[in-house]
Amino acid sequence: MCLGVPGRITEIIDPNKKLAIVDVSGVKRQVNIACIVDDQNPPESCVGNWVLIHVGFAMNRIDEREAAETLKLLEEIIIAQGTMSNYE
Amino acid sequence: MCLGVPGRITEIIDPNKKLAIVDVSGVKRQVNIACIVDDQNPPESCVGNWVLIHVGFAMNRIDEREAAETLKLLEEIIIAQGTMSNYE
Amino acid sequence: MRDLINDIFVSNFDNPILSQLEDQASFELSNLLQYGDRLAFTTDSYVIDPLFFPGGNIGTLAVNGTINDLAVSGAKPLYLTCSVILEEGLSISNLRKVAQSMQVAAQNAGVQIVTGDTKVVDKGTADKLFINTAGIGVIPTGINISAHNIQPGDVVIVNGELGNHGTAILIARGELALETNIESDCQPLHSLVEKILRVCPQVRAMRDATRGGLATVLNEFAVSSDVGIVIQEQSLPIQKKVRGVCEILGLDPLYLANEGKLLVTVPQDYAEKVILEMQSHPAGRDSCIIGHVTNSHPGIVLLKTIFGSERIVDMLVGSQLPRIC
Amino acid sequence: MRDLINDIFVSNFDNPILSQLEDQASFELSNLLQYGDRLAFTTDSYVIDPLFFPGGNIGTLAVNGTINDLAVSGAKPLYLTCSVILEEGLSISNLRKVAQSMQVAAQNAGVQIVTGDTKVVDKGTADKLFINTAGIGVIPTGINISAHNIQPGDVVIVNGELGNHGTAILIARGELALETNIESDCQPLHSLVEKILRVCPQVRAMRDATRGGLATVLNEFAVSSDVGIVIQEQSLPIQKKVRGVCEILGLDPLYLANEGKLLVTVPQDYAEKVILEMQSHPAGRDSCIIGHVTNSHPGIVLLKTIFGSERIVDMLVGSQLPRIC
Amino acid sequence: MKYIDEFREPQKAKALIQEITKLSDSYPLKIMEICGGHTHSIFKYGIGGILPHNIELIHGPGCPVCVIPKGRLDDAIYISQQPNVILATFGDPIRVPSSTVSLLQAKANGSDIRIVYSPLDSLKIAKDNPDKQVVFFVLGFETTGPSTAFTILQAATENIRNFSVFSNHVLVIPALQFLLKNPDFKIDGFIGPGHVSIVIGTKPYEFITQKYHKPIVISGFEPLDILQSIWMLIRQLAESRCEVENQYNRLVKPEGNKVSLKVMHQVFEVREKFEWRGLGEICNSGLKIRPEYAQFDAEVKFNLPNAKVADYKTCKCGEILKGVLKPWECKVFGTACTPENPIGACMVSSEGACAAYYKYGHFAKNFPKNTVEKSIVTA
Amino acid sequence: MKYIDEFREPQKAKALIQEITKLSDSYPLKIMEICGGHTHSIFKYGIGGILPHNIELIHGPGCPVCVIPKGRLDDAIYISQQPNVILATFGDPIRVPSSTVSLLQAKANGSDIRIVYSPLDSLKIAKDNPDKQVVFFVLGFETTGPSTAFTILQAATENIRNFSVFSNHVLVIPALQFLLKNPDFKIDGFIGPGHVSIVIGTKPYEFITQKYHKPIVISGFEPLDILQSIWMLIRQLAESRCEVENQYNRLVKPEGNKVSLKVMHQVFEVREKFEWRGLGEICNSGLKIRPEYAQFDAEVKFNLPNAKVADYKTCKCGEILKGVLKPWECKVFGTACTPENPIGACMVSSEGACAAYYKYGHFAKNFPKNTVEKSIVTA
Ligand code: SF4
Ligand code: SF4
Ligand SMILES: [Mg+2]
Ligand SMILES: [Mg+2]
Ligand SMILES: [Mg+2]
Ligand SMILES: [Mg+2]
Ligand SMILES: [Mg+2]
Ligand SMILES: [Mg+2]
Ligand SMILES: [Mg+2]
Ligand SMILES: [Mg+2]
Ligand SMILES: [Mg+2]
Ligand SMILES: [Mg+2]
Repeated sequence: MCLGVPGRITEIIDPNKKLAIVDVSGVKRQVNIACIVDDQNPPESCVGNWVLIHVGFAMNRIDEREAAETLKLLEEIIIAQGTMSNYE
Repeated sequence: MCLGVPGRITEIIDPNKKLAIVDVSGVKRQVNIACIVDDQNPPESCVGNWVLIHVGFAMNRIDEREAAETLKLLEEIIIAQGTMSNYE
Repeated sequence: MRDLINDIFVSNFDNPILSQLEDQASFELSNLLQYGDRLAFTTDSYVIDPLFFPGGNIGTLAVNGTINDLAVSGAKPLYLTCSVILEEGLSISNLRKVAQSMQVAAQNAGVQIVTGDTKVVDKGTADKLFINTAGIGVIPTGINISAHNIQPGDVVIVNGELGNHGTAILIARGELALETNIESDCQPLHSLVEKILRVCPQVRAMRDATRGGLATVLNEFAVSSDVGIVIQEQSLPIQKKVRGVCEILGLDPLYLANEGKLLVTVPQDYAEKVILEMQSHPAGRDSCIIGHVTNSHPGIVLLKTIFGSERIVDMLVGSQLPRIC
Repeated sequence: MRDLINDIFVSNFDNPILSQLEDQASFELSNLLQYGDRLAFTTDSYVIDPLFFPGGNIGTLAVNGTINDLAVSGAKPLYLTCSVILEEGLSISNLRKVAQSMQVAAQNAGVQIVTGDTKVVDKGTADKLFINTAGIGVIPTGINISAHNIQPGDVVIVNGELGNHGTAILIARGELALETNIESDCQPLHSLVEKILRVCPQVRAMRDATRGGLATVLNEFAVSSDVGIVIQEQSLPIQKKVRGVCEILGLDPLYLANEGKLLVTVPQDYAEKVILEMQSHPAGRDSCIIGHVTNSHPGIVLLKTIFGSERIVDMLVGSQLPRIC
Repeated sequence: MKYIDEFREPQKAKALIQEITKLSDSYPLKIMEICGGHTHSIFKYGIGGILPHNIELIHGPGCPVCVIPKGRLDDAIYISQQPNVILATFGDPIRVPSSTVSLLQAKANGSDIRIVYSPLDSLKIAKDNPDKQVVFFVLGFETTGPSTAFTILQAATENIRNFSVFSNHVLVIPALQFLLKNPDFKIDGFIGPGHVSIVIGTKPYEFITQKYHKPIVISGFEPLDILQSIWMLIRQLAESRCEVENQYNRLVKPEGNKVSLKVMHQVFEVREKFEWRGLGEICNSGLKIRPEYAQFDAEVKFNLPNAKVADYKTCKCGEILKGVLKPWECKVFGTACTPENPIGACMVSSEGACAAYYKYGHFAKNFPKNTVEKSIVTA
Repeated sequence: MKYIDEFREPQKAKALIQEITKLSDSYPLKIMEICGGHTHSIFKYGIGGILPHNIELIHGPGCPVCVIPKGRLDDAIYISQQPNVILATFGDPIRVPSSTVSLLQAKANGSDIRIVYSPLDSLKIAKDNPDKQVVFFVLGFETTGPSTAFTILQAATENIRNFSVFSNHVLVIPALQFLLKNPDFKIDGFIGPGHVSIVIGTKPYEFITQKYHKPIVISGFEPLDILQSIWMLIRQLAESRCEVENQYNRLVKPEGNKVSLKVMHQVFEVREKFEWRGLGEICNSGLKIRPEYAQFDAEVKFNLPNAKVADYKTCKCGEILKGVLKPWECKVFGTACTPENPIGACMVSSEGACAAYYKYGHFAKNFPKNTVEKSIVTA
């Protein structure tokens, strides 16, 4: 359930209605960013953010650090496996 | 203006609404006969009548006698012309 | 979709070429050469409402109509395509009936439906079912039929009653609330043509008088060959009920559509032989001479009325509409 | 109507066969024999919405689509028909644009539109304009291409990026409010095919991957020849924006329509030569091997995913719809 | 076909021609057939061609399609373009250009326009489409008036609320008065409209004989009817008589049809004036739905633009209808003005004089194609 | 594509498989992915085929299209058949059969049904068609709920009166409770729904670990996400831990998304019970529009038939969703029940377990063609 796709916010088109443009791999669509704005994160601050889009709404920001860590962990496994296989 | 076609009333289908069926050369259509019925000529009496139909209404009965006379007159002209040409 | 195609079309039209299910049908050119030296190629789309009518349906029209467009060149019709555009919501049993009719019509005419296409469009973006057929036939060597070949002195022959198809459709539509049992004349004409050519390979022009009727074809003849054509009102075979409908609606039967009628012009010397030959064919029983070709008034078709006057029979402007005034 | 036909079609498609304006086109069989020994015959109806889209319009589709169905048999495409169904209210200038595009496409491909048909239907009973084209070509002697000929060991080649047409149309329709500049790949493939056959007359099967996309053609190949086909996900040429649209809408690019892509299977020994030859043609610049044929799992197409797993690529059930879940 | 075929017999036609020729030898005669139905028959049966050359037939203003002014067509198109409206009408007017498009083009643009054979069919459409407003756009002379009136009465009886009529009924007698008053108007006699006369009888024509001293013969529509009427007319002239004669007595009675007259007057009243294309405004020449039936009057139900639209200046219809000019004497005949793209009243229906000449005359082929470009596809 | 391609890298996949294989050697394991999105990814990327054989993936009830009961589809079709209604919905449910026809067939029969990508698109349709009633037929889990809620709030702000929502939103947690309560239900651990968890966070899953002592890992949807989650789950099992772990921490936060939760609760309330196809009625498992927004609630606006329609007896969906049976163990799998003519919940969307096996599994080709005859042409 719940197809989601990562995209980058490129533009705010209506701060009141919380409408922004996202870019997914060169394809643009209008999305609603209401779920990711609050007092700390006004609409304008979202430009450049990577978000997960579902049915035309930005669900959450993608945490770049966490994503990188997840991948780093996997890299480490590969390295560990490589090391181990050297031992074998 | 005012295309009219002769047809024969074959059936009364609704005496109140004054609807009848006419036959034109084997083609049947419902027509309204309000213009040709009155106290002397109730709907039922119209079956078998030849009428002139215009836009789905029977305009008048066709007077068979008058029609025959018109044609007779023309026949007579032919005969007269024939006689005359005999003289010529 | 694939199931629909298989179920309705492939199964009904079943033949070795179609069943290859390639993107194209193919057949040996050498086989074609046995029938003649030229290929004839034609197409028509069929958009009739209603789909079913007395005397046929859109499927029989689609097969016979294209066969006839081949036949009037003298060609032996051989292969047809069948492309359908289906409106969502079309009844599948009706579609099956149409496909079956197409196969029966094709079989009767000795042609094969060898390739096709199926498209489904949204409800409201087509009128139930449109069919396109394209056809291929081979023209026998020595036969040269063309609307450009007509010569003064030729006679004009028709193979039977005019206007039955157009009238049947008008009535089947039900909008004008007319009732009578007129049947469409939908029929294939290639075997009639074969008979004609047997006794008269010198046929000048031949055309099936479909949309636009007799008047349209005669005008095409007159213009293409730059000749005058004179037809006799009293010779025109028109059945009583068709006349009745025309009188009621103010229509001219010369412009009514036919789906199994052809007009053929032949040199005068052949007229009698051709008529006799035509009358011996079921599709030509009521064949008759309806007019002749003249070198006066080139490009113009004249009708000699029953009481001796004449008038121009012109091309139709737009389609014929019921008149009241 | 006659004016419309003359103005729009006869004038644009102008050629000696069409201008006869007979009910059928005709041409010498002997002229056909110079190209090969078999006739190829095909038809398709085109019902695209919108009529105009980036990279083409319904007219270019109608010409190139039918050329391609001929080309994939190895045939030299020669003659086309053009049947149009017009919805009342269609803009005549748009119709003229379409006809002009058809003529340009035909001329570019060296084919002639030799006969046609025009029907007008009531507003609301067609979607602006439907076109049917049927086509004739001649298959060179010795060439025998068929979906039934594929053998284990063969390789599967495609001539470039997948899914551009389907995506361009989806976006042009505007309903999903996506914006990007993807162009349809609409193009004729016969000259590419000619090049392929020059270096590899042994081509087994060839088909243009139109509606239903790559997946559909590969399944047809696998079933027709009763072989297994394995394709490599990492080899599939799919442009970034098409991938973007697929990710957003949950679509599978393997099923997206193309209008200028063909899949060809050749014996392994010829693969390299064929690829090089294809890459030297403008319509084949991005040609690549995407898979091979095996005798395990006959009738089944497998995709090797990027990280080494595999899955079945089945026929599509119905048409592909945007997913959310 | 009974009452048709007998009146198309060639032998009798020949006899009549012979009589006509005999009688008309010395006269150059101008005879006007008032009714478009007669014009249609005359061309369809080539009657002009078999009459002696000294008899010239002038085609009168009796085609309701020809004479409807552009402004009224504009109104009909306006109605058809309102939301949820079905406009029903006869086949005849749908190709006639208004000042913008024809009804056919409006239909191609999306208006729901239905062709009916009878006014009652339009009422049925209303009953079948209760969520639509159905407007019957009617044109016609006295012949058609009673049918429209009966239909409105039936709608009233059945209380059909989504039905109305856009009346463009016109009257023959005021048009004749208008023509006859004109000093240019030089006609030797009239062929009177047979079907109109079924309704109104023969008496209303007496002013023609009494005030203007022109003979008139009420005529049927078959070719023999017309020939016989011409013969009767010439006989009057030859005998210096000037009467209202009735050739069509198999259908026309002196008093007309009382039921029809009654119902027509019950539902309609005479307009003070009504515009005729080619002729201009004519007093008392149109029929309007009475206030009692206002709920069935489209002119009340819809807020119509009701604009006056001038006829083209180049158009010679007025002169043609008066018999002063022949169609080919109009500069644009067959060039800018053709049945496909008519400019004037006389070209719009096949009963118009210009259209009839274009279609059946020998002139059709000699004119260049009309180059007026349509922007959309129509049927 | 950023955040996509990195999570599909084959080298990392191999490494994970190696780790998983190492750890799971001795266990026969049953792991349930709750979410249909995971099921989809698993089949699309062939993950089942690269996992060690002792790991069996059970496909849970997390496909909103699969679990919508027939009666609710009947209601949607009923709405679409009302006059002047446009029914807007996502692409997913339109082929699902109700007890009569599918939405696709209803469309073919004349219903105006539009496929939208976003609830906001359906609101736009309402604004563009002021003379129509536009109903958004929505199904979805907590992921989609906030979007629907925002759309209703916007309709309220803009006072759009011709817009309503037919809510079939369902909740994951009550469904899991329902499954776990069942004594048949024998699963070693869960892959938790990543996108639902963006909204609800990780805490609501704690009852699984605390009450039922099953580990769970909230997972992303890319193949590496899923493999990593399986690895994390097996590691918990190997280390005898039992925790709610979060593999998808680039998007899922423990507390969820507060804005989304707030707006969802503002607009929706929990239904006492809601029927799930294949499972039956589940307490507190559906979302209903609150009375404050009743004017946007299609269940209030329309008088729905609201009939209960029993699942087919032969259908084993319940057992399949519980992991007791595999699709091919159902008698009608691939014969009477196919994606083209599905009988049960698990065959209706490509995320259903049966559909996924039919489409991507190795079983598809071995079954005879479905012979259920459709009576009309559909797209
Ligand atoms: S030709 Fe046309 S413009 Fe001229 S008088 Fe006739 S109708 Fe009028
Ligand atoms: S195959 Fe069909 S009927 Fe059987 S369990 Fe799956 S969905 Fe239910
Ligand atoms: Mg043709
Ligand atoms: Mg034809
Ligand atoms: Mg023809
Ligand atoms: Mg095709
Ligand atoms: Mg329809
Ligand atoms: Mg094809
Ligand atoms: Mg094709
Ligand atoms: Mg193809
Ligand atoms: Mg044609
Ligand atoms: Mg349309």
